[in-house]
Amino acid sequence: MASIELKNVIKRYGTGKTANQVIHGVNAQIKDGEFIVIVGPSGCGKSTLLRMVAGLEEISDGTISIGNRVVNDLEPSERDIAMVFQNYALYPHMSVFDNMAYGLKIAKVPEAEIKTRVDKAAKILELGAYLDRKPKALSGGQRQRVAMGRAIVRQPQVFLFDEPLSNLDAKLRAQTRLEIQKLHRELGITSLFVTHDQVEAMTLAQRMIVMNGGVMEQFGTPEEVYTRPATTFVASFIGSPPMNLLKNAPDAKAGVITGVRPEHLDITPNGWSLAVEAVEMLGAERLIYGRWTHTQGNDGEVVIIRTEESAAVPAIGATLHVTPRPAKIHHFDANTGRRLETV
Amino acid sequence: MASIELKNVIKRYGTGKTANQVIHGVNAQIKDGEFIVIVGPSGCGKSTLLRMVAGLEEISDGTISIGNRVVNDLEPSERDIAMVFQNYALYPHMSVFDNMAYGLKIAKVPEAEIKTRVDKAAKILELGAYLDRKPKALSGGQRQRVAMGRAIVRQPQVFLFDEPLSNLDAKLRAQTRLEIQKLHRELGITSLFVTHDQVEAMTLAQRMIVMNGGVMEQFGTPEEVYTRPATTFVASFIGSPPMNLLKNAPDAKAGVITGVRPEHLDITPNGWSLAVEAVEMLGAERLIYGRWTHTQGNDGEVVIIRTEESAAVPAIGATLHVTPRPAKIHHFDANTGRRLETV
Amino acid sequence: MEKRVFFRSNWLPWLLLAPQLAVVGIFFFWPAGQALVQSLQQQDAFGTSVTWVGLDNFKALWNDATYLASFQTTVIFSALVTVLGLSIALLLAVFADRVVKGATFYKTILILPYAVAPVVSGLLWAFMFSSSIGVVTYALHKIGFDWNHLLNSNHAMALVVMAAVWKQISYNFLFFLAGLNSIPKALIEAAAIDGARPWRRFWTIQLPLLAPTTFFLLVINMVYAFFDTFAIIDATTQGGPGKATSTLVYRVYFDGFRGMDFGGAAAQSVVLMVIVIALTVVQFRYVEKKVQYA
Amino acid sequence: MVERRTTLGILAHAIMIVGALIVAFPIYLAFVASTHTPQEIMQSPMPLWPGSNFWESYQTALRGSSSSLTSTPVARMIWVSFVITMIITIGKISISLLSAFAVVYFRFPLRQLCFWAIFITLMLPVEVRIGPTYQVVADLGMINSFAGLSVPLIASATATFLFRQFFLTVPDELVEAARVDGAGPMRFFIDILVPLSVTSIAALFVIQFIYGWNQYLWPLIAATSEDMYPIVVGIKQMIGTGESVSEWNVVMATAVLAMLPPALIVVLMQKWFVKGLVDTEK
Amino acid sequence: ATEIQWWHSMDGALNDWVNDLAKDFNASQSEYKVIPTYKGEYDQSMAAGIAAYRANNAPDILQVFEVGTATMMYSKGAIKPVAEVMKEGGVKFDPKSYISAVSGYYTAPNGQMMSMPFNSSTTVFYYNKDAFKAAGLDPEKAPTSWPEVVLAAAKLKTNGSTCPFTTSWMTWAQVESFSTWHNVSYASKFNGFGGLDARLEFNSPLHVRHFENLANMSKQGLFVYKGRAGKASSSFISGECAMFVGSSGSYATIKRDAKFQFAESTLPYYPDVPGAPQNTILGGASLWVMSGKPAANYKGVAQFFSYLSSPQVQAASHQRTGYLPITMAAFELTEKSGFYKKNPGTEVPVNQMIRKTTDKSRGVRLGNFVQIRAIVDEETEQIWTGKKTAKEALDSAVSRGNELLAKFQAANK
Ligand SMILES: Nc1ncnc2c1ncn2[C@@H]1O[C@H](COP(=O)(O)OP(=O)(O)OP(=O)(O)O)[C@@H](O)[C@H]1O
Ligand SMILES: Nc1ncnc2c1ncn2[C@@H]1O[C@H](COP(=O)(O)OP(=O)(O)OP(=O)(O)O)[C@@H](O)[C@H]1O
Ligand SMILES: O=P(O)(O)OC[C@H](O)CO
Ligand SMILES: [Mg+2]
Ligand SMILES: [Mg+2]
Repeated sequence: MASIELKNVIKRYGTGKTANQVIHGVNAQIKDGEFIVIVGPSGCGKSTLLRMVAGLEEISDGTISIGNRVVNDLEPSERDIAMVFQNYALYPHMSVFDNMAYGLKIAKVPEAEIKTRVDKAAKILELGAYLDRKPKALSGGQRQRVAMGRAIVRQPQVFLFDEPLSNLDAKLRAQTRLEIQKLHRELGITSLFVTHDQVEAMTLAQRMIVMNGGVMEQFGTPEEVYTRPATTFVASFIGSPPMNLLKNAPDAKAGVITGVRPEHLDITPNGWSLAVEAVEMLGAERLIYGRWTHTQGNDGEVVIIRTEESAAVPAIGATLHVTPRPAKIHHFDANTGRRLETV
Repeated sequence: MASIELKNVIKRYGTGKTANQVIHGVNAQIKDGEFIVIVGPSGCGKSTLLRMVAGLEEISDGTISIGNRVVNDLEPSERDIAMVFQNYALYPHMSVFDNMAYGLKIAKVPEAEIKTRVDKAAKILELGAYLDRKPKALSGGQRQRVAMGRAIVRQPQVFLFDEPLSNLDAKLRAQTRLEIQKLHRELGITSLFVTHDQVEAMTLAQRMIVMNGGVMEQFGTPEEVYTRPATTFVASFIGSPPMNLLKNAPDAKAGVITGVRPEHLDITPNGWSLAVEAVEMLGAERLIYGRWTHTQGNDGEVVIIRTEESAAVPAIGATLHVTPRPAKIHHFDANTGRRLETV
Repeated sequence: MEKRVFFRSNWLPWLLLAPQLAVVGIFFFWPAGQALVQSLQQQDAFGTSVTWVGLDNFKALWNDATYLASFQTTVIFSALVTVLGLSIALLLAVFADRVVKGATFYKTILILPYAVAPVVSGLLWAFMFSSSIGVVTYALHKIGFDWNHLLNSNHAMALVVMAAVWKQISYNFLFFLAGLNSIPKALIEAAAIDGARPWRRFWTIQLPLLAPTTFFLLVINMVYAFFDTFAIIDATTQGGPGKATSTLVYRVYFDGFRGMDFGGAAAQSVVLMVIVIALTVVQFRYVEKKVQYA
Repeated sequence: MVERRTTLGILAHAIMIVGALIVAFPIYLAFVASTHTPQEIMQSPMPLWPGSNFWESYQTALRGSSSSLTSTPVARMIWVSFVITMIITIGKISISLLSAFAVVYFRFPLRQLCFWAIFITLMLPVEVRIGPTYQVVADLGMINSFAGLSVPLIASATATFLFRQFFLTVPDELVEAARVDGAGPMRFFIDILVPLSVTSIAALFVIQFIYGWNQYLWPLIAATSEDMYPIVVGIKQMIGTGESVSEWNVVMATAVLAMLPPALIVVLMQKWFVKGLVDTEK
Repeated sequence: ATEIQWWHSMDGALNDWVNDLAKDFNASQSEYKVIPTYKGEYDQSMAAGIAAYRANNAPDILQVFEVGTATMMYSKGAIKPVAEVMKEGGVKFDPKSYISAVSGYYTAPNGQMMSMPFNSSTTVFYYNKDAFKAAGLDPEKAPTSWPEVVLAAAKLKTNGSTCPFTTSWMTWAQVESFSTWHNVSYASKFNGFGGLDARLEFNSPLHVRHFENLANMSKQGLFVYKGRAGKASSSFISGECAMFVGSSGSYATIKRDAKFQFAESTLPYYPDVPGAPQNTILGGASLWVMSGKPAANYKGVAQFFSYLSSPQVQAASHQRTGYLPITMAAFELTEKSGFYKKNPGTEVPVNQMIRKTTDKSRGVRLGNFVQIRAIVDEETEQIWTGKKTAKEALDSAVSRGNELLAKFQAANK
């Protein structure tokens, strides 16, 4: 187990004129044993960052240290890490046992020791019955666990996960999430977990890094990120349906964006006045889509309101009044998108 | 526009001994202009049913009528239907215009008329700027719209959709959902829409057919299906997280399953007693997973409770007391799985 | 693997198949049947006197030590061509897979021999190794090696093998390269994280994963060595010295078209067809299976 | 790229260079020989750099030399090769497209048998059934004609198989969409399937072009007059017994000319070729 | 004009000769057009012709080497005897005008002339005068016996020659011609002239001795094997090989292409063998007329043959190619013109052939002879590679060959 430190990490693809910078100076201190999730939209550089830590991608600038050792120039195998890939990257021609044992064999761990370690991992992951099978003969969830097993047996200082759950169906994903949490509790190994799914990020992370366009937008606990998003990007990326980010709220100041989550808008006899555009029934709750009545024409701003299933259903076209809960209003600078603590 | 009638529709694959019946006598009356969603898990026969309506699959038994005309033996092109496929099935070598025009050309519609119709559809779907592009050069959402356009230009009596949104990302899916609703409002064409996604089904359907294993489990409005599920299958399939279906609730009768949705369990000073297993933070709400304290050992029954984000977070391992809201308790026959109106 | 939907028509598929079936029937099955009939006959060169001899032709083949030797020659030749062709191509493909700069240039050169006709290939190699004017012969002589494929059967075998391998490398190379490309990069990365060095990765990951490609090429190369090398042998050694490079196919042509022993040649054809059909079945099975994986 | 070590990179380049040199050498030598006078080639060793006899050699070859065995000019041979090759290539591709379409998209009795019947021809090379085939072609009066030289070679298991494989990967929905659009089988074939198969067609064009161009044994016996010799046979005839080859330069010029068209096809269509083959075969 | 297809095996300078003959004939009249086509080596063109016959596509005229004579002669109805063609064509034809050694070879037991003598050759000895000079040998004096050949070869080798001696047509020159030259039997039944039940006998002690001798030379680098059929001649022409036994018909190409002084001389022999030298064997080829053609074609063929047998054409051909003058008239015409004087050595083949022949030296006529030759080639190649001794190879060749003879006998009863 070890801490990880990223110091002004930069990644460029290509050189000279054609160089394309995709990571713009990321700084982060990850504590020993922490479970960190990196989340962000597709193409924002999550995998690139993770792969730089793994040693699969060269670091263009800055330094990465694992356990106080700068690893910039070390081969992946020398960094004492293990990685779980999105499509698992299991060796299709090897049995489950051999898949897990491969790294140990190369490291010349004695046969007996290999067997002990693999068996132990297999037990933790309930793979004991499948050790002789080829990956082809396993279900998606089982494959995923083999990939985890392969990482575990190496007893590395750091676990790296690159969207390890995205090939699983919803049910299995939820279940595996719980397993990963349990595993981390038991082994306590520093982990970096990449995902583009905010639910996964929220449920798994001790702290999470929200990335956008190669920039780290926020680094904090899920609680912090949800309740005090640092930028409009974070505000709209985390939470579903997303936070309403309003320029034209009746009481808005110029240059300031008002943010309110749909569940923090209460239907009140008066307040912001909206024309109902659509209503969606989602079982336990309803989403109401409304447009300002006070702005001329169509300004493109839709306000989403989340209500209980039991609440009354407004008619389409009807006018609705809503009031944001005061403590739950956020303000952002319209130009930079950064959170404003005081308005 | 036309009504659709399914009378005891049966589908068998293969013949004789190897015959495999996948649709077991479906009966349904669909009114002219209705928007019907067929929902169910993978392999339940949704597509098969739809394809029988389309004429792409032979009907083994029973009859299908469109607008009072039995279509069992008609070619797809003679049934006056249009279909949108899951992966759109755009002709990759044809431009967007040609994709939409192909069916009209074969039907020998005059050039000028073709142009008018395609242009009109393109305008509705905001595809005007892309008419000369090949499908390859379009985004997923645009492709989806071309597929819709191809269906629209034919001015059919019935629209058939086979999971047309499942290749889109979450945001686009939500948006397209709204567009389809709008389109249906405007054109009013009878539509059959297949999906395995309950959110889609709930939000789009005027009435929905819930299928399981080739059997129609329920046919009703989303409201009905959600509030009065006809079977345990429907109860667990519609709603996320699913309804708790409990055999071991403290006050349960033998042979009766008690159903309560997670949002209808309130934390109260006393009531059902549970040991907290895990807590997941989902932004606006929390899920608490608990196990009975009154049953011996592990009976595998987990109770999920949904609380507001603002509610207190219980510690793992702590004991929690919950009470179901009386009006929201459902009962099912443990053997047949069917809803019991009186217990 | 089958299509789910299909068109219904009783006559259209036959119409569509007609041209192909006509060609196949007239130019493949009819002659093949003829060969079968002729293998039971003894004819004079001109076909004017024909006698039925039962299985005599086959018995004669069985008793002909040189025919059995041709079997051996064919096996050795095919094995050499296949093994060398595959391993050299694999070596080149593995390294071509590594280079980034100039890859297209190398590839272009390496696939050129594919375009060269076997006869021309034979001609070029015979020219290089010609006893009087061959540059390679000259160079070998300079380093004290006396090349003489007219007399030395090993040299002759080496010559036809070289010419045959040279021509086939391109094809193998292309497929190996494609095979290597289709191995997910993540597997290589996973192995690298597991601590495997390039050499080890090649043997434990890449090579085993190339097995389907290799097997496919193995069959293709064997067929090539069996049949398509006729022109190469004809242009270089004409089966000599002795019968040292006379493969089964060369024998069919030689005994039939040069020796005018039509019955014997037909019997040889039949033997070849049997071998060939066995190979087909193996390949068909394999290819079908592979497709189902995909 | 996992390893960043330069040694491996250098080794890779070194091996590629050595490989390319060895592979290219025979072709290079043929070219060099074609640029020298016969006397220069007869010297031992012959020069390894191009000489100055280029024009003479190629002119003699193209016009046909009085002293070579075939007085037919190479230009005529190239024409014959070209015609035969085109008939074979286009013929093979067309009839294979049709039969693969029939086999994949229709269900009819004996379907598997038909497919097998075609497939097995892959394994009955001309060499094996040469005598009877010759007889059949002669009985049909096709000896020494373009048709006789090409049609017997037109059946193609490879192409049928490749197209079948490709058709199997064409999404079913496309057929269904076409059926909903009202297209019948032939309409679907022409409007949708053939345009979609361009990559496979291109790959097969390369393969079959080379197959046709390089035919040797069949034309050797089926062409009985010199003006029907394709270039590949012409070359062999030029060398004759080897008893009197004195014009190696002309022979090699002819060899270079014989290699040129297929080489051009392979190099120019390289990308398509690999794509078409690999996407479907693998 | 009626086209007359003529398939042949004449390459090098001989190809020019054949083309010229056709051109001249075609120019001499307008009714017929003879189209010569080179169809590969002798065995190849013969095979091609037979295959074509089987496919009803035979040429009108097929040049077949002497070895194929029996096969052609015994074929039932595939060929039209030349005597018949000439008679039907109304052309004067006198078999007796041909040198008997030649006409006898192509005459059936019933006395009918079966094919048209065309290019008859025999084996001769060529050597490179320049190389002899350089090696200190007398360029005007050719070695006449095998021991002398060995000595000369040794000298040439010491002087740096990589190929002092070679031979083309191993079977024709070193087995068949060797037999008649030493008047030993090649096969029983007068080398097959006596009937189909003849069997091979060329594994006699003398034959074995000769091949042991060649094997020793080969081991010492004095004899270098250059391949089957006529392949060796290019090694002589290129100057690589200094002494060479080959066909007199190679003269034309050697003369055209060799860049050195050379001479033609009689075949070496073993002086201790009684009766040697006898006469060399006839080689080359004759023209066969294939059956089943329209009458007009046969008329044209007759015309063409008549053109070919005019003494002027024959003499010119003889002088141009090195093939034998096949009629006495042509021989006399050439002699009178002083050609032999002007071109010393050119009379050698004639002299070798017009000696009186014996039963053992008249020639060889065997069925499946082409294949027998292939066997002899294969077997003797084993000697040079050291895989077999001379005796083993010849024994094996005889026994394999006899099987073919038995087969032929069975098929042609
Ligand atoms: N080898 C490369 N060469 C050039 N650019 C690259 C390369 N690999 C990735 N990129 C670019 O770097 C950016 C970040 O890519 P990365 O794979 O890290 O995104 P990601 O956040 O993991 O996305 P996803 O969620 O889709 O996996 C992208 O814009 C991508 O196009
Ligand atoms: N051609 C066929 N032959 C035999 N069985 C088939 C065939 N097509 C479908 N089935 C079977 O019919 C059943 C219903 O298939 P169908 O495609 O209708 O399911 P679905 O509900 O659309 O599932 P999904 O959500 O995965 O698309 C499945 O069990 C399937 O295996
Ligand atoms: O080269 P030629 O024409 O003299 O013929 C040589 C022998 O007779 C062939 O058998
Ligand atoms: Mg990624
Ligand atoms: Mg479906």
